[in-house]
Amino acid sequence: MKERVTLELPPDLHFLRLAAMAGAEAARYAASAIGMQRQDVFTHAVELAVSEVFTNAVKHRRAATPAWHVMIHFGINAGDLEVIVKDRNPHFDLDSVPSPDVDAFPEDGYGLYLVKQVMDTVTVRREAQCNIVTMTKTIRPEDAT
Amino acid sequence: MQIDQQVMKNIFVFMPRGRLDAASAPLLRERLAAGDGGNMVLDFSAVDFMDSSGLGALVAGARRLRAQHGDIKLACIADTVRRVLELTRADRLFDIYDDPEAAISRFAPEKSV
Amino acid sequence: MEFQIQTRTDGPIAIAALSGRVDAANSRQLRRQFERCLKTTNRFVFDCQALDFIDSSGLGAVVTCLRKALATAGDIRLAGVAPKVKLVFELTQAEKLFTFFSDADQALASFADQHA
Amino acid sequence: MKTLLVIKANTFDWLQAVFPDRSPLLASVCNKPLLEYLLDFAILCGSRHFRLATDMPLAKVEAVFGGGGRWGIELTYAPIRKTDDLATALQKNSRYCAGSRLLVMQGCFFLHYDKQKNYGPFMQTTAPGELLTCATGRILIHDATPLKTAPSPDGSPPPLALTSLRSIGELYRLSMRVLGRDARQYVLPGYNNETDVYIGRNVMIARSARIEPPVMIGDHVQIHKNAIVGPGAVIGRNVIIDAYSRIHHSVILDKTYVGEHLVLDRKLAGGRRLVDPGEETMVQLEDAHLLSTMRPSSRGRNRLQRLGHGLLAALLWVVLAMPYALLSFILKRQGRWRRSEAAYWVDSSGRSVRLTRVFLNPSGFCGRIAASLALDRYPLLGRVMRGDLALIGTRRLPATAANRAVIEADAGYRPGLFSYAEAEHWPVPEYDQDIVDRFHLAHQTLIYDFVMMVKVLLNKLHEETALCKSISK
Repeated sequence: MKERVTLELPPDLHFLRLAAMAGAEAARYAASAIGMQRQDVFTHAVELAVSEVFTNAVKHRRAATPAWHVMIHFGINAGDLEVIVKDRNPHFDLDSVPSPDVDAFPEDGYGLYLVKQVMDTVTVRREAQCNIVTMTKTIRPEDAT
Repeated sequence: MQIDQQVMKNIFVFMPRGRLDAASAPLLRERLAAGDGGNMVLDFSAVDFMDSSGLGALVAGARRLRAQHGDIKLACIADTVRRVLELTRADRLFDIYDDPEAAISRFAPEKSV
Repeated sequence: MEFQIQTRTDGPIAIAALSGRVDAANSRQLRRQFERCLKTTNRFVFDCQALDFIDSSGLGAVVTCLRKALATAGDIRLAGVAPKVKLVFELTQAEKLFTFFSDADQALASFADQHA
Repeated sequence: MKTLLVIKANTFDWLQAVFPDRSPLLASVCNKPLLEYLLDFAILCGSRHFRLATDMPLAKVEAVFGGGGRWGIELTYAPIRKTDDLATALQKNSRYCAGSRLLVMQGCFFLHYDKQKNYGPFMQTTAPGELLTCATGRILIHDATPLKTAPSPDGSPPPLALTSLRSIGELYRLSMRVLGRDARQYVLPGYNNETDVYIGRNVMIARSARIEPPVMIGDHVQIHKNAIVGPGAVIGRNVIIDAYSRIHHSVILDKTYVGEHLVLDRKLAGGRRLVDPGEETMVQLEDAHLLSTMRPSSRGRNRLQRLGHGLLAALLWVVLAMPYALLSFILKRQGRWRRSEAAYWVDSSGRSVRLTRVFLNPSGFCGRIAASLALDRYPLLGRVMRGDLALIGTRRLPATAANRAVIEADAGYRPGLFSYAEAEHWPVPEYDQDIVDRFHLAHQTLIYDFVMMVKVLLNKLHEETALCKSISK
C-alpha cells in the first residue's frame, strides 16, 4: 500500500484548517490501512505537526515575493507516513531554532518543539530556493506490552 | 472561531468553540486581554484542537492575569488539548477541572474572603 | 598511585593507594609500578579507600598484578573497597580471587597473622 | 463503581534518582507495570472506569495503556499540579467522581490481591472511608449515597494488603516475592506452560543455556550459549544475556545488554546501571561489553574490514548493475521510483554526509523484483566502496541534533547500507532494533558480516514473496 497525495495551498491562514484536517485524514487513512489499534494519538500528532509547519510557512512569508503556494505532500506507506511541506520562504535552519525553555513558560516558540516531539523524524533542507520540511512517523500496529 | 462569554458568581466564563490555531488564537488573545484582571474560567468543552498558537494565547492570558493577581482555570479539555499542554509542560501552569462549575466555585470562596 | 614499601619484622609489604579512577588511562602505569615493586616484595595491600571507579581495563590490570603476585607465592589484599566498586568485582567474578579488608591496617595485619 | 488513582511525581523520587530515563509510571514488578496491577484490581472490583490523575508526563503511559480498551474499561487521564492535595484532585475531577461509588487510590504502593477472588460485593457493601493505608499511600472508598444494603457480617473479606514503595530495594524484593511466591495471584505476562516459568514472545534461548524456575522472561529476549537464567530471574523486554553469564535472584530491566561471563546475583540492572538492592548501592558501568551500551570496537573500523566491505560492495555493484539500470529506468517511467537526499551521521565523531534515498513502490512485477534485489540501496554502494558506510552495520540515523546525542551516548554506531536487524528480521519498532544492531557489532568479524549480508538478501527475497502471497489472497 503506497499512496501519494499532494495539496497546494495559498499561504494564508484561512487554509490552515484545511491543511491540518488533510494531515489528520491522511494519518487516519494510513493508520486504518495497517490495522492500528489506537489511531487517535497518531492522527492527532500528524494534525498538530501539519498545523504547526503550515503556520510557520505562512508567518515567514516574504511580503515582496510574487504569489506562490505552500505544497504539502503526504506519502502513505505500509509502515510509516511521510509529510513534506515545501515553501519559498527565506532559508531556515532547524538546528538554529532554539527549544523553548519550558520551565519559564514562554508565550511562543513552541511550534517546532511540538513538531519534533510528536513526529519521529524532522529534517529541513534547502533546494532550489525552497525550504523542504520532511517529517515521518512510524505506524506501529500495536505496541503490546 | 466563536467565543461565548458569560459571568457567573462574578467570574468571567469564556467558552471558545472550534479550533484554537494561528487563525483563531488572536481572537482569544484579544478577549483574554479585554478582561480587567480578575479571575477567569475557560470552558474548553467545545474545543477539539489546539496547537502552539492557541497555547501561546493561553499562556499570555494567564501571565497577564496573574500579574494583576487574577488567574485562569481550565475546564473540560479534550485529550488532544491535554497532550499539547503536557508536551510543552504547560500543564504545570494551569488548574484543570473536568467541570466548569467546580472551577468557578473554587474561585468564588476566595473572592468573598 | 604511589607504592610505599613498609618494612615489617616479617619482611617488606608494599602498600599502594588507588584513588579516583583506575581505567584504561592509568592501568598500564599501575602495572608498571607494580612490576617494579615486585622485585622488592611479593606481598601487597591495595588501599582502595579513595577509589571511586574501576572499569574493565582497570580490573584487568589488578587481576594481572594478582596473578604475578600469586606466581611468586605472594598475594594482593584489598582494603576499604567502596560498595559500588565492589559491585564491579562481583559482576565480573573477580571478587572470588581477592580477599577484602575494611581498612589498610587490617589488610597489613592479615599478612602478619598468616605468618604467625 | 469508578476508580481514581492520584499519583504524584515526588512519590517516585527514589526511582528517578537511579533510573532518570525511565518513566516512573511504567515502573514494573515482574515485567508488569504497577499501574496494570491496579487496573486489574479495579476490574475485579467491578469498576469500568479508571482515571489517572497525575502531575507526571503521560505520553509514554498513554502509548502503552491507551484508552483502556485492551482491558475492557474506559481509561482517562487528568493532569493535576504538583501542589494539589487529594481534596483538590477530587474537586478537579468532580464530574467524573459524581454519581457513583468511587475507589480512590493515592500514592505509590503495591496492592496485594488475588485474581481468583470476587471483590465486587465486598466493595459495594463496605462502608465509605479509608480501606487500607501504608507509609506511601492509601486506598479509600468515597460514596455520597448511604449504603443500600447493610454490610454482611458473615464471610471473611477477600485478601487485600498494601506494600509501600520507597526504594529500589523494596521494588526488587517485591519482584522476587511475586515471582517466587505470589505469581498465581496475578495475571502475569508471557506464556506459562510450565510451573513458575513465564516466557514472552520472540525469545531465543541457546540449546546449551539453562533456565531454572522461577523465571520470567519478557518479549524479544536472547539468551546465549551456556548462560544460566534463574532461579529467581526477571528479564525485561529487549534484553540480551550473552554467553556464559548467570542471572540469579535478579531483575534485568528492559533494553539491557548483559555481556559475557558475568554473574548477577541478588542485583538489579537496567541499561548501564547496576544496583545492589540490599545495600542500595549503585554503579554506572562504562564498559560496553559488561552492561548495555557498547563503545565502537577498534576492530570495527579497521582497514581490513573496510576493504572487505568495499570489495563485497564492488561485487554487488557489478552483479546488480544491469538489473539496476534496467529496472530503475522502467520504474522511473512508471513513477514508482523516486529519490531524495538527506544527511546522515556516518560516524560517532559527528561527520555527516548526504545520502540518496530511494523510495521504491514494490507493486507490479518490476517493482517486486527491484525490491527483492534491494535495488533501492544500489545508489549507496558507492558510499560503501568509499568507506563512508559499512555494507552491514547499525541503522543509519539522520543527521539531527537529537540523533547526535543518541550516538554520543550509546557509542556503538557504525552505519551500514543494511542493518543487522534486517538479517534477523527483527519484528519490533525501530528504536528496539538498535540493541540488536549493537549486539552484532560487538560480535562481528568479516566472515560474520558476510553471512549476515546473505541473510539480509535472502530475507528481502522472502519478504517480497510473502507479500505477494498475502496480496494475492
